[in-house]
Amino acid sequence: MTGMNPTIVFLLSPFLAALLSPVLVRIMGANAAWLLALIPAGIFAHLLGYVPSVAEGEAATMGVVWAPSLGVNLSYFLDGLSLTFALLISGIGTLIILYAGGYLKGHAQHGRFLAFLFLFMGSMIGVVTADNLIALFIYWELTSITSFLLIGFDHNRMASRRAALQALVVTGGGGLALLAGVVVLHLVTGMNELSLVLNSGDVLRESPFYLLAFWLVIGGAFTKSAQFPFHFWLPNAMEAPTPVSAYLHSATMVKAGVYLLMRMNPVLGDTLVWQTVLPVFGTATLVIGTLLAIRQTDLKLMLAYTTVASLGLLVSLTGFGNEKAIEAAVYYLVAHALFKGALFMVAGLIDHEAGTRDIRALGGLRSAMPLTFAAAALASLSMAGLPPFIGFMAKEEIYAAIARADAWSVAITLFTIIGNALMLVIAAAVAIRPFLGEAKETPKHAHEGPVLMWLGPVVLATLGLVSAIVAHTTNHLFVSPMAGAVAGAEVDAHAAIAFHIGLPLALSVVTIALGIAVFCFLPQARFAMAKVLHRIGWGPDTGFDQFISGLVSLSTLITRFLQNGRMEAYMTTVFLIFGVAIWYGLIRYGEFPEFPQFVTPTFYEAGIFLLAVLGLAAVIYAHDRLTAIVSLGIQGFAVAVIFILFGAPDLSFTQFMVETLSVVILALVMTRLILDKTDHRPFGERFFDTAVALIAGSGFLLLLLAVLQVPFDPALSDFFTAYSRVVAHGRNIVNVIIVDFRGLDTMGEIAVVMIAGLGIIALIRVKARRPRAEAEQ
Amino acid sequence: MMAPVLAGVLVIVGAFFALIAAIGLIRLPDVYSRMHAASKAGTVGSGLMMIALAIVSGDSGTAARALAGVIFFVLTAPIAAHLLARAAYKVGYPLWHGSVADEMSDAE
Amino acid sequence: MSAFHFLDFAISIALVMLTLSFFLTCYRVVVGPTLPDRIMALDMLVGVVIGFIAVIGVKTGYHLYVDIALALGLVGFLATVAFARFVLERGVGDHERALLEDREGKR
Amino acid sequence: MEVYLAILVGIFFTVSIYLLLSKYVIRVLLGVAVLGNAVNLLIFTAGRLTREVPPIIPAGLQVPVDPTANPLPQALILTAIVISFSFFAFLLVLGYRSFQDLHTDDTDSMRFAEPVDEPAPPRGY
Amino acid sequence: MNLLLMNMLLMLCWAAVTGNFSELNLLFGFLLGLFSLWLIREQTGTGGYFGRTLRIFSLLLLFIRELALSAFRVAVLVLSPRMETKPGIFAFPLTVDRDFEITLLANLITLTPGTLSVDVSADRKHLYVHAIDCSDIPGNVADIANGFERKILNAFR
Amino acid sequence: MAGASSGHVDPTGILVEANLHLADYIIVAPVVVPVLFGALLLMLRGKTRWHGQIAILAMALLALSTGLLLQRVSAEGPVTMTMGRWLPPFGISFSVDIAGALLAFVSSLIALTGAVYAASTTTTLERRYGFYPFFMLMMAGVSGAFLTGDIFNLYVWFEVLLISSFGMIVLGSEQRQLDGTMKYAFLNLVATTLFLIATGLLYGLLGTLNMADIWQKLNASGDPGSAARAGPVTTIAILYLLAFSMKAAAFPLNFWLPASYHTPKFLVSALFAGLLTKVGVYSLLRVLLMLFAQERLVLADTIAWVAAFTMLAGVFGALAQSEIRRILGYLVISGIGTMMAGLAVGSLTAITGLMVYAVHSMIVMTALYLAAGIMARLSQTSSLSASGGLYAASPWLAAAFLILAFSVSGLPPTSGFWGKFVLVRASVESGAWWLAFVILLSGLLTTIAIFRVWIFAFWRGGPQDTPDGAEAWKVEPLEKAYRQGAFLALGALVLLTLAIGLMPEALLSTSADAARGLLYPGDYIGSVFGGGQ
Amino acid sequence: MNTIIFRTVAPYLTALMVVFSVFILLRGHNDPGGGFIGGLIAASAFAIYGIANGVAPVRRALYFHPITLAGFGLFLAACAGLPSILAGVPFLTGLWVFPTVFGVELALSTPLFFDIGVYFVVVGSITAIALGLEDRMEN
Ligand code: NA
Ligand code: NA
Repeated sequence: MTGMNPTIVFLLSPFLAALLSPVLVRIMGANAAWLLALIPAGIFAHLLGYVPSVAEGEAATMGVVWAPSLGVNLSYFLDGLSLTFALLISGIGTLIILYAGGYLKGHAQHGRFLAFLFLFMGSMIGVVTADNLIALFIYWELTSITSFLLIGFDHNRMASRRAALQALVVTGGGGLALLAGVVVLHLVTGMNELSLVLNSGDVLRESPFYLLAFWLVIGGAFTKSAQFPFHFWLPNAMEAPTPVSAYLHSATMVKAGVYLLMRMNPVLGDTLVWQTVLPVFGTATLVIGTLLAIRQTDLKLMLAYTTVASLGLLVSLTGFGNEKAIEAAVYYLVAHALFKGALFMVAGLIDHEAGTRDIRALGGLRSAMPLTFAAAALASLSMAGLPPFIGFMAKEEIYAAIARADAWSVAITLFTIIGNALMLVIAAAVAIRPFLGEAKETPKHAHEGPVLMWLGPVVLATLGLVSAIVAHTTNHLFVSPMAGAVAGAEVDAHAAIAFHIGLPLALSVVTIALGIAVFCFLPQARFAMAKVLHRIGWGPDTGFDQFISGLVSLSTLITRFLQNGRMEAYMTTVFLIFGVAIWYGLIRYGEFPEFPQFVTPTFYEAGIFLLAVLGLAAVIYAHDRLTAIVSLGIQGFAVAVIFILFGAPDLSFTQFMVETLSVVILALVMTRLILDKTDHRPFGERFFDTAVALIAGSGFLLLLLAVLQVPFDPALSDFFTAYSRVVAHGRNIVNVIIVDFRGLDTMGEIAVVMIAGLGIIALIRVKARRPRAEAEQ
Repeated sequence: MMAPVLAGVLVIVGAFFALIAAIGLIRLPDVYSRMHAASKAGTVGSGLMMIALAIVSGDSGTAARALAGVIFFVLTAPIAAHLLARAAYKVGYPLWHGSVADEMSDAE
Repeated sequence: MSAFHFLDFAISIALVMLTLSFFLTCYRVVVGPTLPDRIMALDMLVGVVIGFIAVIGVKTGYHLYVDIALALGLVGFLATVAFARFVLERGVGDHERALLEDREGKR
Repeated sequence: MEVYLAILVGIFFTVSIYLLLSKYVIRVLLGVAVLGNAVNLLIFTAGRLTREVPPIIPAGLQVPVDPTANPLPQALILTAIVISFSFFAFLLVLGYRSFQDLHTDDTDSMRFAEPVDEPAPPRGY
Repeated sequence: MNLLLMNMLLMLCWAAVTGNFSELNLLFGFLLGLFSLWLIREQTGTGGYFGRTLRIFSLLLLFIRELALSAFRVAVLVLSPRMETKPGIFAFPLTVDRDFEITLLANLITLTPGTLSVDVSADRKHLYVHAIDCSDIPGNVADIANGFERKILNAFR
Repeated sequence: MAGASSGHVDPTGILVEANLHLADYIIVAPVVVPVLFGALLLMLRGKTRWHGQIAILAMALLALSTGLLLQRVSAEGPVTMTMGRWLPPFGISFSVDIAGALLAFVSSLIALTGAVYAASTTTTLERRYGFYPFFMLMMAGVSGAFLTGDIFNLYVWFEVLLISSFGMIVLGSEQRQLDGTMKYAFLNLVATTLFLIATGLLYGLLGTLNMADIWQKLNASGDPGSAARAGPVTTIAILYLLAFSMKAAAFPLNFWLPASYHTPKFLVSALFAGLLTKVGVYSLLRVLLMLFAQERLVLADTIAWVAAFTMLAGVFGALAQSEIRRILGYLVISGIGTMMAGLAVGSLTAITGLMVYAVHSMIVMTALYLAAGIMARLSQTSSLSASGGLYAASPWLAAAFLILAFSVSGLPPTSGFWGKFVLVRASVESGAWWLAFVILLSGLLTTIAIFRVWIFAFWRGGPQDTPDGAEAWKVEPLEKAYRQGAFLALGALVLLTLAIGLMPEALLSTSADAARGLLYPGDYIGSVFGGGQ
Repeated sequence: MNTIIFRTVAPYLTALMVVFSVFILLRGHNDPGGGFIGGLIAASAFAIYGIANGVAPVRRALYFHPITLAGFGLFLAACAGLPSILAGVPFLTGLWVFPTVFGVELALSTPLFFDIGVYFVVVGSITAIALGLEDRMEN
């Protein structure tokens, strides 16, 4: 811990911005965005200051104590990996805030939206910079929460609500796995700080908990990063306003999973399971994502599915198991953040200006929206993996990393080529269809958007070009440190924009050729995909609906069974449990009583016992309630007499009074109760009830007998007897106990009496005047 | 030496009357007739036993309370019988079929 | 036989008779047949219990039981009053009426 | 002696539970009343029995001469009796009010808080 | 005056009951009596007189005699192997007309052999009496009129 | 008059000789204050206008005294006052350790917010027929239960809070209330009666009622199986487990809660949800964990199963409901299951988590019911099908509900996260993987359940069948007094859960101390017997 | 219960029983009895009064609403524990004074007031219940 540090303030500042933004928007309207964007810009600028030192391999840690009893600190760790991520998040965040300022201009909940966005930004920065594993998890869940709010922003549309819930359930559920994972990591390593845990890879890999930790972390990462079969929530999340899609689903939230995998690579990686599971799922996600993408006609959805695909690619590379692949992953990650952010914003611009995102309805916008077109074109080229963009560099690196001679690599490579080719198709479709060709009639007459909106895509798209051109700097400042951090070893990235004749280039050419071919038959391909999907007829997305609905149905079934609304059933269950528990306890723990000694009682004692039993029998066999009530008196008097016989006059006194008063108020009440219907129990029920009563009753009897076998310790009563007169000035020891030795019991007791009286008056007097509306207070 | 003997006699006689009352309760034919047994023999029986207690106690306070109790029973027992008989009659619990007169129903 | 032996003997006899009375009274509570019968029997039971308490008081020498007997007399009266009132308000139950008519019919 | 009372306690419990398992509030209330007695006798017995000698110090003495009955269970039971009487009274009037509003003492017919036809949970989003 | 009497009576009761006739206890008993009379202040109004003590005592003697007889006769009746009963309800024409007197009479009747006051007619002219032996109604009426009712009139008029 | 009670007798071995200071009365004030005020308010039943303010004053005093008590206990360790000056174990001791003081303090805070809410929401009729005396005495019962060191006295406080809760739950006498109260009352009575039975038997076995004394008799003897442990100790422990589990509404003894918690006034549901079941949990801690330590070990597996089923039965129940309050009722149950998981594990960390979760649950469940009350007041319904549009209608309410929803789901940055996290960690550390899994699973299902409420009542534009994309909400405007009182109370609780979420250390360390006190009750025992020997 | 016989006797019975109840209350410390039993007897007395003569006279007779009396009782009982503060001893410690009035030594103590509080609570509550139920009947 280094204590409070300006960087910490910067890293936490988005939360402050979240509080400010509703106020500022109320005051300044859409222009507040300019002011608010200063915050992420400031973070970006501040973090840039770390770049040189981090590039030299000096990771920075800082933090303050948060919850020391759990070892939770608000600590941060800036190395190549986290710094690059943080820069992407804050940098793109700046542009997104500006973009959102334009996109939602005049919207009633503009301020709220920006607040959510800032909350998200703060959380996301937290995820990638947190040093403390628990803090990391907290930020992680915060991103789920805030994305829930952002996805459901158009809350009165069902699709938005569904998508939001879906995202929350999938990513939140994955988050719980991550929580467990974090706990396991702590359990194994005994450490909470990532910077320390990172050195414990060997301990972890050898521990019996490795597999558990692996799967738990995978559970968190795969759900967050929309890996097959959890991919479905991400396209649905496109219900969110476009700034959200651009931010969350390009640069940031969905990459949190990738970040986590990269972060854990030095700890969990380098094992067979890691190097199998990640590539398999990643590649599957890549292919499925792209196939599903070409099925779409909505710009955002197409982009969303390619995002899924790209994430698959990143996961695959992260798990591939060599430094080259990691380097490639880093390139691709940066490239993807830049082009996908730009393209999403373009899609939003088109939607904003033309009123539709359906590529079949769009065309010829290039003249109306030249800047947008330029940005779209630049970004698409990068996405397509064409030179001289960073996307191209990334693809080269990918092929260089994975194109090996073994069957495993060949398979991965093959699928990667297919994925990349399809990615190119989408890139083309997004950049070409809306802008080139004939101008089409759109719901709105398209114009170039406001500066707030085109600034982002233009800057990002341009950066995709610039970063490739200054590849040396990029490599030195970002790629190498980041790849080094992921690999857990020093990495020297030296990719450049120049062509290197070789296998990677050949594979690129194949990819491009394949892509162009598919693009030419895009409508047919789309139709074919649609047909296939229709044939399958089920997917995880439908599965989610079935899960929720099934969950509700199952719950209803269970609950209606358990809570059936019948008091009699509740009572029966309760006493059955009591009875069985006592018998079980006595037998299982060897506490069953011995056979007791019987001594002869006097005849009148026996007579009173018998009277009590007769009284009870009279109550039970009374054919109507009134007879039962009158008979109740017998056992009550018998008990009172028993108290007299065994030296308890006060008890007897009270028992007589209470028993009689009980009967009196019963009679008073029964006077107004006209209960003609008989209350007979059917035989079966009587049999069952008798059985339950016998089990429980005999249980109590046996337990009492068991207690009676232990010698009694009369210390308390001896004390009371000794000092009742001498100290407490009372000869009636029972009364002295009641008003002095244990006066507090009596105070509680009279409180009960008072409240019972009050409650009864309330019951009698207060009548609901009308069947009032269910919800009234 | 008189007190224990007197008390013993009172106790036996009192218990005997209580037993008589109980037997009457079983044997007499209707609720009204049974009430005779219950209200009188019962009162006498318990009253005598209370007096026995007063005698053996040898304490004026206890004796006074025992006697107060007897007076109280004498005061309340007929009222209880009256209330119950009246209620039973008013709502129509019939006299025994062997009853020879019912001037109360004639009056109404 | 000394006076005290006589007293002990008397008490035993009395307790026997009282115990018998308990059962007989109890029998009437159970068999009824009418509600006033049961109520009266319960009232009578109170009387017997008072006697019983008095005898126990004599037997044990704890004369303070007299107060219990006294209080029991008070509330016993209350119970009977409440039941009488109940009978008055509620009338003869259908079940009871049928029962009474059956008995009359058999005679 | 305790054995007999223990057996009696067992019978009291059995009877009270049998009554408590009824559908009808009045019977259940009788069960509550009997249950109270059952518990009181249980505590009484658990504190061990002494015949006849009440825990009262004779006038003029500082402590009782003979061993007396255990006073503490008596005090506890006294508290318990009062409490269970209060509950009994409250429950009785509750039953009475329910009868007034719901016209039955059959708990199976008093399905207002958890109605038989309670609406299914909403579906969709 | 009556009130004061009642109060003194209660005070004495108190002293007797507590077995303590000290001044302080008497004072406390007096206050207590005052309080309890205050509670029933609406119904109080009549009471007895010192002068009638003797006649009241005579009534008491009669009552005790009748009570013993009553109990005895019931015992005999109940224990006889064949219970010959001729029960019934007869109307006793009342001479007394004050609440207190009617009540006293009714209670005494209930406590006498084989008779039980069931009700007072609405016009307070008749007392309905259930008798175990109702074969001679005029005789029953005369017994009561010459016995308890006369004694009551003597004592309280 | 001072000290006259001892007469000529040498007080050694009879009376506590240590002198008391006025400040020591904070030990008993949490009971005496509400009792006095409850009685006073009952005497003032003609002056119903004053009730609201007097009750707020009373609850503020309560909160003050419990707060001071917590502070003192945290600083000095457990404190004891034995009523009537009788030497323990002969008198009734109030023995306060951190666990008791913490829960008493939190419940008094909840009661204070409840009093604020009540001041503007109770009707004259409700005041006249005892709402406030019920409330005050319920608090006396709750505080007494948390503070007492005598097991029979604990039973008495149980009954006090129970009968008061009867009064509160039935006040209004609607059909639903009557039916709900019927089940609530009978089943709870059975539970407390079982408690009494167990206590009677325990007395018969050990001859004492003082908890510290019981602990000594059960645990002090060195070798297990010695005479001290003879007799049916485990079976009695099972009885306590059953009684308190039923009180806490643990599966399968939870029937009473879903049958009744949705029937009274919202405020009443809120107070119940916050306070009553937690008394059951506390009693489990005090009796089963502290007194019957060895027996709890024996029963740990059973408790774990109970915990798991309770968590799941709770969330399944919540998912099966169509009414907000019934959902909340089941969430209370699920929370109880979570706490029982802590009890099952029983390690220091687990009990710490349990305490944190209990505090969280008290605050959040109360707040959720209060929020549900405002929701119902706005939209005139509690049915999920019939509500909607609240997000647009009342953004502040929405914000509050949202935070509470996160909290109840165990998501950061709220109090709910910390409790769950510590419990998960504790379960994992002690090898109870499956229990950790169930805790997490129930968290996920809770998220689904509560966010369904959010989606339907807040996000959806209006009631069911409102066209997609439309806003069709119709709300009743809130009166100013109501709005102020209700939002003040709700806001305070929401801020509390957020504050704990953001600054958890105070609660975490206090809870850890509380757990330590329960698991190693040496100081507690010392405070009881240290006074006069 | 509209019968002369009962109506005439009931008030006197009530007065007698109230006196008896106070007796039972005050001697409880030394013999069987005490606040609770005394309270029950007094409540029974009022119940008899109410059944015989109607609820209104009882209510007028008591002047205060019975439940208010119960509240007073609890208040008194709780207050009986508070003088201990002055003596520097724990809550509910029994404090005794033995003043001599008219030559008789009296035993006044906080437990006595406590027991009186119990008495009032019981009288108040049970009477309130009985009268409440009776009221229903009369309506
Ligand atoms: Na049944
Ligand atoms: Na609760």
